[in-house]
Amino acid sequence: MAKAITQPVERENYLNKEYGVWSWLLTTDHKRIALLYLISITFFFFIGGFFALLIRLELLTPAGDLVQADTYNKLFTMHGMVMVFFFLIPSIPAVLGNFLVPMMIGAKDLAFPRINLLSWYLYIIGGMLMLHCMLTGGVDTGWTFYTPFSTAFSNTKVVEAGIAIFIAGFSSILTGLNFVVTIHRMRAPGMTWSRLPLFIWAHYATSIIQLLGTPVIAVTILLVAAERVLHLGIFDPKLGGDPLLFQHLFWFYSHPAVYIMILPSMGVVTEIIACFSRKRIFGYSFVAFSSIAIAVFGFLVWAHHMFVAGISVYSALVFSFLSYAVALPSAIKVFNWTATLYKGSIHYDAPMLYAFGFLGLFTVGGLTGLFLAALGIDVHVTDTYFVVAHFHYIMVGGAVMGYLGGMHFWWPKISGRLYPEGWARLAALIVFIGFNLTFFPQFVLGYMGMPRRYYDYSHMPEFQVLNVLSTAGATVLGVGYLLPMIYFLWSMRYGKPASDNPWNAAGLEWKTASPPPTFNFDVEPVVTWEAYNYDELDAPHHQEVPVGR
Amino acid sequence: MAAHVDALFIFLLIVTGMMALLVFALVIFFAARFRHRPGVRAEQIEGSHALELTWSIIPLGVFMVIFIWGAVVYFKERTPPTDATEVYVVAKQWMWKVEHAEGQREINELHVPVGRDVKLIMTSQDVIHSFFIPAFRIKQDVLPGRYTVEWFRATKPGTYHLFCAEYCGTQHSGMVGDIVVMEPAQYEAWINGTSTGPLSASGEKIFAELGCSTCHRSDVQGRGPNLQGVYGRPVQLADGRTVTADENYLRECILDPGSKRLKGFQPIMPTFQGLVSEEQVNALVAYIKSISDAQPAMGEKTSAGSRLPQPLNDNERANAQPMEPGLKK
Amino acid sequence: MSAHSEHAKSPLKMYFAVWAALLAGTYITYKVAFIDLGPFNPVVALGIASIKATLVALFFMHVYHAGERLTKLVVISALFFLMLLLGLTMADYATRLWS
Amino acid sequence: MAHNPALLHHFATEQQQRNSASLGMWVFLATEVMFFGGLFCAYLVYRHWYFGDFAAASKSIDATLGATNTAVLICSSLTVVLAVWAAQTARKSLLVAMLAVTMLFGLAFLGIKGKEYYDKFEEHHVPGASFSFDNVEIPGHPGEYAVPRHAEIFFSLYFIMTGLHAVHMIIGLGIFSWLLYTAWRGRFTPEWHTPVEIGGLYWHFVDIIWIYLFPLLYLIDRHP
Repeated sequence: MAKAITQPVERENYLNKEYGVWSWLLTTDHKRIALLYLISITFFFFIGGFFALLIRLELLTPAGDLVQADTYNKLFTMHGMVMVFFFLIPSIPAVLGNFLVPMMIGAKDLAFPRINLLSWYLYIIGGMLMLHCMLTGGVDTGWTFYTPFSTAFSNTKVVEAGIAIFIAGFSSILTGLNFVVTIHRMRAPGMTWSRLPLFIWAHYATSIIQLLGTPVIAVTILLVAAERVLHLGIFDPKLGGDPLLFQHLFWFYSHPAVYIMILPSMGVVTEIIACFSRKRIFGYSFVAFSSIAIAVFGFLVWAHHMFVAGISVYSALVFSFLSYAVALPSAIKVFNWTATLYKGSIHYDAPMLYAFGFLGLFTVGGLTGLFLAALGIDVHVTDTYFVVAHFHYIMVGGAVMGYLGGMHFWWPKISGRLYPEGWARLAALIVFIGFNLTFFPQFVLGYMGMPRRYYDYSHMPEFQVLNVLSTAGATVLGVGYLLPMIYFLWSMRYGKPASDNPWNAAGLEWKTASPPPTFNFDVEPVVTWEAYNYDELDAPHHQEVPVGR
Repeated sequence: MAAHVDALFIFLLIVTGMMALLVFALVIFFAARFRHRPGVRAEQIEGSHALELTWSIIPLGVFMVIFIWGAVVYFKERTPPTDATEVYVVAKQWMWKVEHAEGQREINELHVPVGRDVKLIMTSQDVIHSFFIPAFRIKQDVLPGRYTVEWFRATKPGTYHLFCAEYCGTQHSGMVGDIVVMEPAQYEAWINGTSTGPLSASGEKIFAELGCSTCHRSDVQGRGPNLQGVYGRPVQLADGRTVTADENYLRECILDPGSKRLKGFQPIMPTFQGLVSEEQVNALVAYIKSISDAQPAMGEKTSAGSRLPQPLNDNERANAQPMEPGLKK
Repeated sequence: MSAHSEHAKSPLKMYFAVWAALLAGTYITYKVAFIDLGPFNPVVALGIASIKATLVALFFMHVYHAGERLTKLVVISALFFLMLLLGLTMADYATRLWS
Repeated sequence: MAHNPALLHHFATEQQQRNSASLGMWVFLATEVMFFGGLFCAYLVYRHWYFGDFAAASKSIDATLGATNTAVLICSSLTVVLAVWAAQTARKSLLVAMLAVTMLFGLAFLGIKGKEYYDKFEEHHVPGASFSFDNVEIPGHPGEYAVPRHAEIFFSLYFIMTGLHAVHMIIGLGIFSWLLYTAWRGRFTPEWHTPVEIGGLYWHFVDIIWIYLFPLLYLIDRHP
């Protein structure tokens, strides 16, 4: 359905306005910063993915034969840290959010462009420190940094990794701060809260979590570093300190952090489903408020990671109950997306395939969350491969599917070129199959009792068949992730030029040029229509009226 | 216990399976039925409050059933029967050290008889570990500096996996072992063949060696409280609070005497932090528990070959009331 | 013109009054700490601290005169999430059987 | 209204720019609340567990120095608010003077703090290998002695909480040096003095944190 156009003369846009390294490294243009983020998170994604492949290869056989125990421990630790802090958390907000939030609300830029650039530099400093840490020995505490192992027993580079995450956390806070202020202060005339695309609502909710959760893990990491370096004992059981206090503080951020990853992805999928069903989203206000509800309730459930850690039975009950409260808004979203398809006019372009994949995988991930929130079952399956499978269904099946769907959907806007549709559909299929092959067997492994973070399972060789399946799936998944990178790069040079609105989609970002000019709109747009006005767009004699051109 | 967990698990599989199938079927049906056809436009639907309420309230109801069921199972998992056989577990990088009340010590193995409730009283010497027996569907983190407890009742003889489920360093995946469940007669033979005297007896010896008995006298109220019958009772602390004298309380009183001192006693006890090993603390706790009368169903234990001391007679019981206020020396 | 034209009269008097109140609060906190009020010592100390903090926020940080509710909303939500962190964590510590 | 060179290109009006900056600072302060919130949470847990030891350790700190420092910070808050008023009403020399006085108060605070730290160092109350807190009686419980290990937790919290607060003070001094320079160059006008306002917000916030730290750390159980 994507329409290509031939343009003899290239207009001035954000990509060709200036050339040279400094025009990128000193840019304050949110679109260029988004591309800087795109390059850097892709780099970290493939580093994290490489670690994942090594982990899966090690688990092909029960014996620990590929790498040594310490190496394996570092591999899963750094896989987790890189993927969580340097890929998933910045992924959609810092790339697609950075690119689209100002355009979708009709602003020229984010409220604080220089702070936006600063947050990329902080990310890079944190990332370089992480890289240095990995190259000079790495860290083996698990991404969770549990004390007293991290403070008193691990002899790896805990402090360096902690500082790297601390700095990256600042970058995340500043991104969230920029979004909140931008969404409050920079909306174009007529862009009321009820006309905002749901992508914006999702990013607003995400920013709340980034702002209020991240500082807590920042100070927690500082406390771990202080205990390790300065011997200021806060969690030290030798002094009478409580290691569980660390877990409380850690999960106060790290549970909501899951919603930092999944909420923007939900926003992307909402846009895609609306566009490719040619419909207004079913229950707009319910979808919008469920984002906020997820952000708030997300802060009430953290101790469900600690049901067997030694917390009181009563508080376990409270946290289990509240965990079901946060499951509800997610369920409401799934039902509303499904209802949106009803009586639509559904197109099967690659972004929509990713959205379908998201729906399926997120549903499985969410429903297995019900198992984990049920206290009696959690005792058995926590810290096993059941949990590993569950959170990969949410973070990879959910967040990464949404991220890739969004990259395809907005690629014509970002690059001004069309990606090859056939290859893209193939890649979506490969990712979906590879993902399920990798992670579905892990649910079974988990219920059978295979603990996570084991590099050697020669004591229980009966687990091998499922592990082999999982490793095979990881290989397929790896191919599925390489493909888009290759054809996106290819399309930058050889792709057909994209029209301003190749999908005939609603939303202000499609009413400006592809790629957009530096200040997004030539004149400030005035919004006079509701979000997702596909009825008007598909009217027989609809003429696209450029606003802000 | 495994049966309870599995029943809930199967219920959840059915319920969530139905939810998932419903969503998948609808998505696939809509995607096929309403695929784009030239000339056919989508029908705009604003939403429906009735539908939103329906698909909020029905899942919420289902969630509450799951929550309550899960909570009930959890309560069972977390409440050891009072007459359970007690086994002390000390975790360290990277092994499990097990001490039976009868005095046997094992490493990375735990022998238990079939059909008897077994309560594990666990602590760690270094980092956090987690005692996980998949076949019994139980798991509990083992923390440094305090006790955590879990229990099970094996129903079928055999050998089962024991895993450490909380990442604990280099050889985390080597911290595995076996739970050997034996027929009662076999177990009897095993325990008698390897016994070195009950744990409480070695506790008694340590109690004497460390000089505890000079203040904590068993006949009269000494400078420290008489410990006969303390275990399992609510005791009043110097700061006015009342706590139950459970294993963790006894442990804290040995390692940290100042923090939860009994009402009516001077703060004169030195700390034993660093002077006694985890195993010695366990033995002391086992000894103090053995001189308490809060050990119901003693008969079952004796029949199982336990050599725990007999319950106190009435005369001793009269002396064993140290927790009342105003009994200052 | 300036957004502050609403304060037509000089706010100096108010600033000095708040300053005096803050200093008085500090003095009282310091003195009361040496009097035995039983369980009320921390209550009084934190109560005065909260009054002082509120005075600073309302008058020195101009929350009281903020033109829109948004500033108040930010303050209230920060305090709300802080209470969540403290409250739910303490819910665990207060109900642990062994303490 | 004449076009102000300070109006950035992506804002439509000065009002929008000013409101954005102020909202940005408020949102940042909300994150700061949570940052210190993690520390308050740790403090609350251990104070609940080890009240007597915390009281004894708290008593070893000089409360008079703490109270003096509170007064110093309150005075600095007054001078900040006067500086903002001076900027609003185009009183350049008053603005410069008030910013300078604020910085002097800030330095005085850090000086007193340094004296306190030095005392703690002399008394071996700095956690670590040379920490010692033996035979210190728990206030109100004669003959009872604080557990040194638990006192060590108190001093760990004391140093981290006051230390991070001092770091915030130092950052504040950095911001105020820039404000002072810019004010001296006469850049602030009644129409545009947003940096003074939001710098002031930051300074007041650091003051508020101290208003809580003072009773929590210095005055746990002082009465005889």
